[in-house]
Amino acid sequence: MIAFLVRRFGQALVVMFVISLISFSIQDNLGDPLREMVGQSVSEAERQALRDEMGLNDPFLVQYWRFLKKAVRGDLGDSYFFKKPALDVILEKFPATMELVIGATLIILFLSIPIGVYCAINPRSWFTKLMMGMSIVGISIPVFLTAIMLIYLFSIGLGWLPSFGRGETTMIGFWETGFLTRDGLLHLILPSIALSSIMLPLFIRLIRSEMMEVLEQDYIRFAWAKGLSRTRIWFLHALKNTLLPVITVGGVQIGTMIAYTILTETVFQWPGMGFLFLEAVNRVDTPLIIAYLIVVGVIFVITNTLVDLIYGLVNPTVRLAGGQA
Amino acid sequence: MTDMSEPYSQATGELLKIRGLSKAFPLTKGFLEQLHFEGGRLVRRRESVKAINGVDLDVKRGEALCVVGESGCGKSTVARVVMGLLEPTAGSIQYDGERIDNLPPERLLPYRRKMQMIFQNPYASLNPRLTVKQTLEEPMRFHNPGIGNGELKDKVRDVMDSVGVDPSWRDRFPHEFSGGQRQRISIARALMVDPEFIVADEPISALDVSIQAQVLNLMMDAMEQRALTYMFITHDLSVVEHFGTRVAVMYLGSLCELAPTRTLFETPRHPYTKALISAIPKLTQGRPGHIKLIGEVPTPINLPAGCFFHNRCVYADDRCKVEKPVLHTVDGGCRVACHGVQEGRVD
Amino acid sequence: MALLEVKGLEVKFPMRHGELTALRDVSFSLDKGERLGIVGESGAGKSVAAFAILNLIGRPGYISNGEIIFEGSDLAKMNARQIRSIRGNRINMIFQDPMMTLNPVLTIGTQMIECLQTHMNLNREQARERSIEKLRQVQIPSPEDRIDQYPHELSGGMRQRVVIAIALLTDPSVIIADEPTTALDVTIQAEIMELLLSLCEDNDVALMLITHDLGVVSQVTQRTIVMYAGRVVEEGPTRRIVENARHPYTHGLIDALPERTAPGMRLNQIPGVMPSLAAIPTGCSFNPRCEHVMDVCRSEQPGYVTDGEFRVACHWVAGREQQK
Amino acid sequence: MTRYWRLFKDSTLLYSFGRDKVAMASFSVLLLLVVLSFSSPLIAPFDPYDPAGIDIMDSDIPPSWQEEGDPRFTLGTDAQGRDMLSTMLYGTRISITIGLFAVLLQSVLGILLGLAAGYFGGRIDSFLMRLADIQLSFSTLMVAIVVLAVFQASFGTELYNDLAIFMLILVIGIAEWPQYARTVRASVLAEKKKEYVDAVRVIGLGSRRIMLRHILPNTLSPILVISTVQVANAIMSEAALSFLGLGMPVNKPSLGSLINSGFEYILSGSWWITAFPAIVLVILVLVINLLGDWLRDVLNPKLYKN
Repeated sequence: MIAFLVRRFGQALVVMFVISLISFSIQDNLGDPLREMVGQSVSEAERQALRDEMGLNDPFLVQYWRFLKKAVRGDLGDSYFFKKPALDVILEKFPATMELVIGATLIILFLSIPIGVYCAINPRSWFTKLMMGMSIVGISIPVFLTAIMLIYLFSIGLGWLPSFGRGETTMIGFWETGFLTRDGLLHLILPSIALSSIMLPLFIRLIRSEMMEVLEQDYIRFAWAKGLSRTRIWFLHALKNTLLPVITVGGVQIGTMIAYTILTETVFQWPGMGFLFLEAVNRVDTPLIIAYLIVVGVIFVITNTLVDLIYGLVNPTVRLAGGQA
Repeated sequence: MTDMSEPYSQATGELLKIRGLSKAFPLTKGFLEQLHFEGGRLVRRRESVKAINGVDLDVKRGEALCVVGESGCGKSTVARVVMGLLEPTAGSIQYDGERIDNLPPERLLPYRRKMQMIFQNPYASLNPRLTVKQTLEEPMRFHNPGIGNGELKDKVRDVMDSVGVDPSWRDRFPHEFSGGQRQRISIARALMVDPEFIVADEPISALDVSIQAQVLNLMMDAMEQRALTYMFITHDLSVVEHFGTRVAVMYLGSLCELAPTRTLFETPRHPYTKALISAIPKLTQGRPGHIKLIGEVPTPINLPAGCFFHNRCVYADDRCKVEKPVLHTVDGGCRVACHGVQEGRVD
Repeated sequence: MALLEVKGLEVKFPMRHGELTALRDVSFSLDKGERLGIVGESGAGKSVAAFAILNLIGRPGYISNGEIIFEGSDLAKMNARQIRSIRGNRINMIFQDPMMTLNPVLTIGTQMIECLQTHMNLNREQARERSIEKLRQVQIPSPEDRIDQYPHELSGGMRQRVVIAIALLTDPSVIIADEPTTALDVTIQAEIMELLLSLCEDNDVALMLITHDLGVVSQVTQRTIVMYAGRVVEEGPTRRIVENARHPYTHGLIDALPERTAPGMRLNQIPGVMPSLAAIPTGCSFNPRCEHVMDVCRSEQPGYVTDGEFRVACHWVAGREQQK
Repeated sequence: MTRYWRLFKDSTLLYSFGRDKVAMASFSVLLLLVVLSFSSPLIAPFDPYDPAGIDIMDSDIPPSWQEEGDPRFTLGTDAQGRDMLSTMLYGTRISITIGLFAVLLQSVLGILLGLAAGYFGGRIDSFLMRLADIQLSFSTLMVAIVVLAVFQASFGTELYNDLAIFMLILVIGIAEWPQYARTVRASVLAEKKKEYVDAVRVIGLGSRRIMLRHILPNTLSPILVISTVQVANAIMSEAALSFLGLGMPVNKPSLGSLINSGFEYILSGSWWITAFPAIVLVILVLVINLLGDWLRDVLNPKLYKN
């Protein structure tokens, strides 16, 4: 356990260090903070004086250290556009993105496992062939296209579902949720489907191929020879072994999922972190870009740790302690 | 047909001399996995698999020395260290009076011609993308850069003939051959450079019974025609009785007993050797009358103190638990590492 | 009446270029408490025969012909539910590699208790008691603790003991053991084989031992079947087969053992290799390797010559019988 | 050479290709798309890069079979008055070019690093793989978005537009090296354990020769499979980046930037600006994926798994 925690902590430090370096160099290279503050009318001499005063002429390391010290306290500077602390602006949008991710994850979980298992058990059935065909088409359609198609079909064409925004939301403490209202849930449907559109076929295919491999193993043949029921063999003996690689891949896909939120949120104008980030990029709102990167980095570290813990729970041969395995 | 049970008439001294050979494989773990909590303190513990622990062994010119033992006893590691595929952790290897374990690759080349190896798995020991001809030509071209194409072709034909593979199949790929034929090709590759010493690592254990006899006979033919010396690694004692001139029995990386084949099978001395020999299934009606061993094989990561065999040995006493026995000569030309035998407790 | 009787069993595997016949006309029987050895080299079809009895042949193979009569009913004609009540209950199996046989993510206990709960009307507590009892019978030290461990915490020999314990859980009448000791070390092999033998004797279980090792067969079994290229070539009491094999293949196989030759001499070898199922020669499938081959061997598949409890499929043997 | 030809001719690859209608159809469609798009300067009715040939009055014309269609523009025109068919042909060429070169870059990086990690092991290996893990968990798209966003902001849009194609190749190429490296490393490790490698070491061959002559050829199957899939992925990534406005500029559009420019007009009914490039993009990616799938089934390499 101790080794696990230490290693995780070390990894988190490395990740955050890399992000802080990137962030800092963004801050260093992008835009001129002075311009944002004083405009064009100030003379060059005055600018230099201001620079000195603000420490912009200090050596790189000194500036970086100052940046780090502030970052640790949660102070990433004010957003140029919103004139508010950047971190606050990002965190305000965090619930929107989270709920989108939760919606997509639920779709993936509840569809990929049953479909994947079915396709592995019945490799020759028409449904399997249909699913395999659909899944390869699914992987080949970019997320943003799926999103556009969904809007065109269900919003413009049929007029069933709203095409942009979160709809009606409620505040629970700091968390702005769309889960509690009918309108909020309706708004969530299309973006969640779009976000899950590439991962779902990916996971169906992964679960199918892993499960088919597991079904060939000796211990499954032995389970058949023991006269166990099919459901027990498929859903306990085989599925538990199938899930191990699936969990690992799932961990790797979290990053991709977050990248896809940027695309989905852009198409649906979903007021989440990704949409905000892209706007910040277009406005060269450096503090906001940095805040986004840091929040995303923290999300990576936390989710990867969770994935490792779950993997350890499912797989008895992995001891988190790392010792006798 | 020759009778190989009289090896000493041809033997002219040691070809290979192994002294104090040890090999430990560090368990590749990150620094953090080496940390453990012990008695409330954080300690760093580096673990390694001790595959061989101080082996002294000679191979005499012209003999077939068999190294036997169960899986994990380090017999294959000995073979690999001898062939320079692994670097020993300690100890030395002399070939024909010359120390070879610390030579740089280019100085080792002359020995590469003299020492060759045959492998266990005929399905993995041939490069699937090379034809038989390419596989066989490679060692020859490498060691004789100036060799002419005609000469090379003749050589390939001769060697293929001698191992019983039709030379007209030289342009075929390994997947077109059966396991037994592949093992023949593997032997042919070793013979291409006209070696004098061959290490065979379980060459027949992946083969079917009727094919085993074919390959074994082929190896005996080659030995006779080419005056080869073999170091034959196997877990199969029934083959050893037939093939070897001398036998070295290994347990957990150490030698237990070293004796001429006939002596070993007639009067095994070490308790482990006795158990091993009694466990060979023979064509006898009736229940297997093997000697039972107690306990389980310890892991080579945490070796027991004293004699490595003491936790499974019925003769073990207090001395065996603390003092590691060394090989000593007993009558009949065999060497045994056992306190019990030395003290006369074990008959 | 035999406990298990296999009659004219034929197993086929559909392939890209037509069907392969893995088993042809395989017949044998097993009496209550009897120990039968099935010997052959890899590819002879002995494992297929074992799996076919419980209808466990991997896809796409299937039983194309024959009957498997067990306690009066034909296993080959049973539906899935019926055969499941036989599998792991009346007829149990032991697999070759104990490292692969146990599910790595389930405890030993789970894998034992599920058998009992499937086949016997036991509650969890009773099932656990019985499992511990069986683990004790296979001489696993401190079974109360071992039962909660995962397979990777046990050595290969221990795992095979667990597999044997699972096979004994439901007091079956037949155990089919497919190379049960091949993956183990020599000293462990002897121990496991002896354990299996004595447990079968004590519980009056019939044992079908599938192996390539004639030595093991001669020590453990009473009757032996020799298979070659998907067909039974010889059957008889083990003692007679070992001492006086009739079929040239069996004879060659026994003679090829190192113990049949004086130390240092060349071994007796059978030339050539066993044909693949896709290219079985016409006539007797052994004819290209046989030293007694005659014209008729190349054209006609030999029938069985029977002599009481002895059965051989060989033209040469048949010819000699007639001369007598 | 005849030997290898025979090996190829007898191989299961060719055999199963001749028997697999999907593979043959995919290959034909891919071939068609490649040939058409790369001969676009010859066959395209208009030159979309030539501002003189574009008339803003021609903008937003629907496909010719619709009522307001213009027979000059078979598939209609976009918001700037460019002929959709010509623009798409040029755009497909850009998409394929970026895909191929990005994968070329990936494979060179990935194979070198993967071989090094697999063959030498030890510290090099664990360092490279740790790096690969971290980079993979961030996902290509994320890395690419951040890097391109930073570059676009610091270069200024104009300079960036000129460099976009190189930046895309560079970023997608570098961001995806871990996929390759892990695949190559895994198969090198698997091959290295095989005894034929020991056999040539016993002969005395040097490690470079062993790697290049013995190990590398045996890792080609997984490399071939992953290369195919990666081309599809690279094209998708490029499209996504262009869609976000971080990729190819509007005056030199790829399929992704065409879709992006059409997205604004989809609500006003100009569906064709989005739909046609989208269809081409999906078909292009789909046939490559189908080919990759077929290759994976035939060659059946064990791809990297933890």
